[in-house]
Amino acid sequence: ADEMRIALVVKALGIGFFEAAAKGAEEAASELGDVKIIYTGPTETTAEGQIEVINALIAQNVDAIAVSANDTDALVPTLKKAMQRGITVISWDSGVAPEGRSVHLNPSSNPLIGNMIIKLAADNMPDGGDVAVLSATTTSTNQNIWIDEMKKVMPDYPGINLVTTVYGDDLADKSYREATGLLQTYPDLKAIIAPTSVGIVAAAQAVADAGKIGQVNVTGLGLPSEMAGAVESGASESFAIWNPIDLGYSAAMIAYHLAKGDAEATAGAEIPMGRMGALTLDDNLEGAMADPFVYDKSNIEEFKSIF
Amino acid sequence: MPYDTTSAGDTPPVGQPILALNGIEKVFPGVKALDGVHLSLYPGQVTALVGENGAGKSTIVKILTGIYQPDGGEILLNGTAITFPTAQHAAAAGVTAIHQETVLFDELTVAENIFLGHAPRTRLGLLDWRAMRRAAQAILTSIGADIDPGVKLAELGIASKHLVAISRALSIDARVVVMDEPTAALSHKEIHELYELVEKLKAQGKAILFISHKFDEIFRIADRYTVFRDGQFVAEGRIDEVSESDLVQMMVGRSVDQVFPQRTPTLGEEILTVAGYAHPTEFEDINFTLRRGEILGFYGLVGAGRSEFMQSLIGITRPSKGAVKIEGHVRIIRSPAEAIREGIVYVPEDRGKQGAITALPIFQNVTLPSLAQTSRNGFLQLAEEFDLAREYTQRLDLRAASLDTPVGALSGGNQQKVVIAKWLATKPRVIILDEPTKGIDIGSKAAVHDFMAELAAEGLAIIMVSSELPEILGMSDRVIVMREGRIVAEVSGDEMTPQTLVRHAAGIGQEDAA
Amino acid sequence: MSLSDTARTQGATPATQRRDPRQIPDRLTTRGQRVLKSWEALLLLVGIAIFVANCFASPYFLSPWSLSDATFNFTEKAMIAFAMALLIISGEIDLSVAAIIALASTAMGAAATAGFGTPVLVGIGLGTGLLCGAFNGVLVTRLGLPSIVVTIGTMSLFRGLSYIVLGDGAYRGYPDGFAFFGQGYVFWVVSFEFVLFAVLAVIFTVLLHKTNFGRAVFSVGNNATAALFSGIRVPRVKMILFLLTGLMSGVAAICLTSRLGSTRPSIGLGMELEVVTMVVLGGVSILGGSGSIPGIVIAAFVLGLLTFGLGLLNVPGIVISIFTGALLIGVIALPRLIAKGRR
Amino acid sequence: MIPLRLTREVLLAFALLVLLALVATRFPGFVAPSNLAAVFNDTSALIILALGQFIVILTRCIDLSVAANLALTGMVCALLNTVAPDLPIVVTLALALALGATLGAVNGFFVWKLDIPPIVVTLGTMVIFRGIIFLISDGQWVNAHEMSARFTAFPRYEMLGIPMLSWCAVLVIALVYLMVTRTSLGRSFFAVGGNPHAAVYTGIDVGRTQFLAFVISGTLAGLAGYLWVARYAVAYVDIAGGFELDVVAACVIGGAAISGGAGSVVGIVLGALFLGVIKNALPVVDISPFWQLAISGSAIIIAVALNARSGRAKGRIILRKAEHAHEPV
Ligand SMILES: Nc1ncnc2c1ncn2[C@@H]1O[C@H](COP(=O)(O)OP(=O)(O)OP(=O)(O)O)[C@@H](O)[C@H]1O
Ligand SMILES: Nc1ncnc2c1ncn2[C@@H]1O[C@H](COP(=O)(O)OP(=O)(O)OP(=O)(O)O)[C@@H](O)[C@H]1O
Ligand SMILES: [Mg+2]
Ligand SMILES: [Mg+2]
Repeated sequence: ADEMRIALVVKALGIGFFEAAAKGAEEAASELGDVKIIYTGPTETTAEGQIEVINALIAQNVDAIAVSANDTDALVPTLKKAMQRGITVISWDSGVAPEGRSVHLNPSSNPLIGNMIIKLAADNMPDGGDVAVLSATTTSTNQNIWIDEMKKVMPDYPGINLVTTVYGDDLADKSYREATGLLQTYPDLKAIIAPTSVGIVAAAQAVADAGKIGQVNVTGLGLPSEMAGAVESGASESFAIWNPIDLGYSAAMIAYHLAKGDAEATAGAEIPMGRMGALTLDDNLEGAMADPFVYDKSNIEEFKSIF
Repeated sequence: MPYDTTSAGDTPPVGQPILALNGIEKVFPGVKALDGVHLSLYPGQVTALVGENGAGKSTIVKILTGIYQPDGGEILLNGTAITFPTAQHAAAAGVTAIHQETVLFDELTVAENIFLGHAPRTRLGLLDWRAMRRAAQAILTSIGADIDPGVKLAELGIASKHLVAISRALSIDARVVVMDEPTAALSHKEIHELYELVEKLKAQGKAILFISHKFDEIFRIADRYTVFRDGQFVAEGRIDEVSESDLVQMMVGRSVDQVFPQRTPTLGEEILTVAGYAHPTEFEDINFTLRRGEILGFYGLVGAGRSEFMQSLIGITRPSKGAVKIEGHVRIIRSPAEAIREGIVYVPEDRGKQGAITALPIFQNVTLPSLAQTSRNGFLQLAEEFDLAREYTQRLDLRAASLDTPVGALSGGNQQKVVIAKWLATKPRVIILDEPTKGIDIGSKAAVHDFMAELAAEGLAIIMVSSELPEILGMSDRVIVMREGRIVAEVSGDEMTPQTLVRHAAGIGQEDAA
Repeated sequence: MSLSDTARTQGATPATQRRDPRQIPDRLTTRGQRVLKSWEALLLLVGIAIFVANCFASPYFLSPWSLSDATFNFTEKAMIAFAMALLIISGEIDLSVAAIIALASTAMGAAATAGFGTPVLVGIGLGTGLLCGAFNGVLVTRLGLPSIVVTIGTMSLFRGLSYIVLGDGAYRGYPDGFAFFGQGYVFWVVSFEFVLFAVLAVIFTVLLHKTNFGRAVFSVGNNATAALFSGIRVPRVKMILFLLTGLMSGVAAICLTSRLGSTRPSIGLGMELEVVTMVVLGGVSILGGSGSIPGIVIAAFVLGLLTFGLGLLNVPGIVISIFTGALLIGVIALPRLIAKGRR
Repeated sequence: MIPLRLTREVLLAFALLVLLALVATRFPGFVAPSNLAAVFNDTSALIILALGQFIVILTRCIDLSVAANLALTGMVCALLNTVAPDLPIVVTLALALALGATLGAVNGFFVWKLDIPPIVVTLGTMVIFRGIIFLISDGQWVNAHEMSARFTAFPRYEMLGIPMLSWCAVLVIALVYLMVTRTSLGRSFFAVGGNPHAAVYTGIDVGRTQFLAFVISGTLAGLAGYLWVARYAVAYVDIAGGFELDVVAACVIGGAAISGGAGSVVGIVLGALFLGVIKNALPVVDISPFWQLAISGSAIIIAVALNARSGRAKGRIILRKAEHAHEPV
């Protein structure tokens, strides 16, 4: 084929984070020249929906599929089928079990993220105190890993006490309700850590509505465009995220080089990612893109219009 | 109040009909229900509309009351053409009706059932519940109905519901009152009150259209008659100028023997014995026996609990105690399926709810209880189903376009024939017929009676529940009278007179019998 | 008024003709006429139109493997739809089917983790389905609760049980042989699931249209009281249908679990509405009493082809669902519009 | 007669109190008046939608598209706000009501004029409305900082210490109550659902009445759409996803007969509150989140079973002596 078709399969369409990633992938495509990006995904964040989408991509005989998975395992059989038909498969953001892909691109390293989210909370709690976690669904792979990593480094932050983990299912209203529940159940709560872009916005809104700005700090992982209001109001002192544009860009680059055959997916290999440098693969054929980046009052204005 | 007595001229006004229908046509898919019929109603006069089942009587009622739109012809009210796009338009023009089927709302109160659509309002335009209740109470009292307007309709029995329907018709200030088989669901006492009501309405100068299959009734209260046959106008005139047989001749196109079939019952061995049957709330202490070849009548006022008892006999409801013996063996029947297997079948009185499955074709209705007979290893055999259905429907002289026609498209009487055919086709040993000729025309009635006689002669045992005295007296070998859930009398032979039956049924002069 | 009025007679047939029993024909239409006028014929036309449109729209459509992959879009849903069609015809509905899948899948996952082999897993999948169906059936037939309400409740309950068992975990590690149900091919591109679908289509067609049981289903759906009086054991019929729907959900759970190779509590989320859509598009009256299995089969293909065809054009799923929704309303509105136009 | 008719509602109110008492034993703060007000506020959207759904269910229909209607109206309001941030709230509200009504009218039209079963129509429009949100928003979210302060402030604005969102619910409850009990349109909803056949004989246009029920349900969904989006300060394709089932559940818990023609406003409000309390209580009483779904499912089943018991029609009694023994308790 004269043109290489790379499919960027996301968890669900319409999520700001992934729209930004798609922009990055397009940027990579125009840099590479002979690449066409197919940006697609299911309507809801289900594995079944992604399988239907991937089946359609297999039928179109695309050259590469880069997927952010709704389920680590459920996509494996379908992605195996894709690989059997000669399609390069990588996962990014939210991973697929090793037998279902060649390479996985982590936005950052999990331990770094786990540490980052608790550090952001602790930095604003000089006297220590209670924190709670508001996660996405109980089945989200990456959220769970980050929370585990966070728990591992908790001893490094004496005086910080994790009281509970609740699940907002990545639904605005449920997350809001769960956050409100936290504020009631734990009147002494000092911070809510939400490592999900839906949850962090809802939690910030709940804190603002409960009149607890200044008392409870909301932090975690969010998008500058969605969090700008919360940072301005003071509901959130700071939060972190990697740059989704860079992530989409890198995923497209990796998929391109693997599909082209000028890079190989072996442990220790380095896969070029254009302006992002190179991805070093570990024994699981995974690699981390970059450190998460912290946003606060000083830089939010600059980024909120970008993603 | 619209029903207040106002004096009216004694001599029925001759001349202009208040309401005239000319050349009315109505076509349903596959049926021309009305083919250019003509009907005139005169103030202060009762016009009886007669015709066989399916002649189009109810259809013209529905056209008159804005439920159906005619496909042709004109309606003249006091000489001016008018249309009734909805029932409310007809009511506004002063046309009100008691329909053949009860069209009321179970979940609403009696008062609201009477006034829905034209309820009194407060000055703010909101419904005035208190005024509504008061007015409802007044109407109910005026027709002698002892019903609390505040109760939900669902709590009433069929007869009371019918009285509510009558009250509803009276709540509209009407010039024309239509009654489509109003006495079919009523008993003796209520029927007489209805006659009085008709007289009262007549005296108020209202035009009344009265539809009935009961000839004694027609000759008693009608001033004029109109005859339809197969959707066509046949004749009209003054009732005192025709005889009953003339009318039948016009209606059916032949003369019908009004006499019940002559038969000399040969009673066989006992087939059914019921001992000590009881139910916590509906009936108790029911004991009787039934022999082969016998027709046992069950008489009582509507609501006496006959249907309830029969239904528990076939396993619809559980009795609290008592036993059934079939040919001497004790049997416990827990469902109609078991009853059918034991050869006991029940032809229910509520045709629309319990009898027919109106959306399904005739042949499927007929074969439903006998599928075991027409099928092979649980697989349907259509040819055999058609054979069975054809055999029984033709024996009952069914009128239908085809056996594949949905039962709902048939007239009431023809639906009844399908329902009877359906249970006869199971080849039962005991057949219980609950009001078998309710709402069916004189010709078909004779056919059903003949057929019953034939079946009895073949050795079938028949129980016939009926509230119609002539039918009970004409058909039964023996009569059991029920009142308030108990057997109050068993009469046979010379004792079987109208007076005895009515006296037992109404409990006159024997208040402490039980 | 005079006697002469009486003489206004018309249209009376001669007396002699009336007595002989009338011969009633069995049917007025031939089988061919009925088939041509049927819902299925209309739906088939729509299906063919979509197929042709797909051929033109995407060069990838007409390949055996593509078409084979496309069948996975509907086979599992259709299996449930067959049983659901019977249930809806009988006047009930089961909205908990997708939740039954989750629970059955969870039970199989637990068993697989405990080291049981494929036959046991299949038994557990089917058994769980039956058990769930029985639970729904008892609530509906014994307690007399409306099924739409009961199954909205059990929909949360069954899936909730999977959440209690699995939490944020997942079951993997299914035995190798188990993959056959959802990923195996019987012959060339013909998958096991497709063969199962076809076999079930035949079984259900016979069951609904050729047996006494099927006739009972129709009569219960049209008038349950009259059916009861006619000797149909209505509660039993409904109970069997709930069991059947549970069983078919169990079958679908086996296929889907095998296809995904893993179980999470969110498996099959939202599938109940797709199944109901398929049933309704297949011409089953949602009010009960009428419908056919061939209609469901065609509807399954129509929906499968539509979503797959639009998927090949990379149309977002939510936009595809606009087409599905419009198709559902449009195809049902069409015959009524035609009927209105004729009048 | 009055106590008899209220059994269902009394039972439900009792269940609600028991539930609150149970929660209070684990977490006393839950029954503090301020928190109860917060729970009511949080349940307001559900109450508003449930009352609309109630009217539709009364007429023997069902509206599965309410949540999608809410989401679409909410998105349109949010988008409108981004282009015209200074639009007075009255105008936004009017637009929300009008758009909701229009979407409801679309449903009603198909039910009335083409006689398509309501569940089919609204199953279709449910996905179509969501699809339209995707098309008009291009799949993007509208976030808090893109909304004007005035837009998000309305539902939070407090009057007599109670937020506007709650006042809206109170107003809707009052209006629906008045309509259902004291207007002929309200009564015709009961008639149409109770016995559509008889309704025709009463001169009620069944289709038109059902159409109006959908319009009312749509209007309320539109209102809830604006309130929802303004309250959570976010709009996207999936907001209130699956909420239609909660709405239907609230109705049936509240005693609306799914076969039409029966139910009461008080019951529906209690039904919605019952669900609202469960939803709000589960997070605070520290029950594992994995148990929540199963618990709310069981609550629905139990409530419906109890409901059916208390509502079982009192049959006619023939035997004289049995009449008194069977007085309802
Ligand atoms: N809704 C309908 N659809 C199709 N056909 C109908 C419908 N209503 C009535 N018919 C047909 O119209 C004809 C007249 O029926 P109608 O009910 O007026 O008879 P009727 O004179 O009232 O009979 P009965 O004495 O049995 O009540 C019958 O052939 C009947 O089958
Ligand atoms: N309030 C009611 N609720 C439920 N069913 C009723 C009610 N009233 C009457 N029915 C049913 O309607 C039918 C006709 O009732 P009806 O008043 O004729 O009493 P019945 O018990 O049938 O007495 P009989 O046969 O002696 O006249 C019966 O099948 C009865 O079960
Ligand atoms: Mg009639
Ligand atoms: Mg009776």
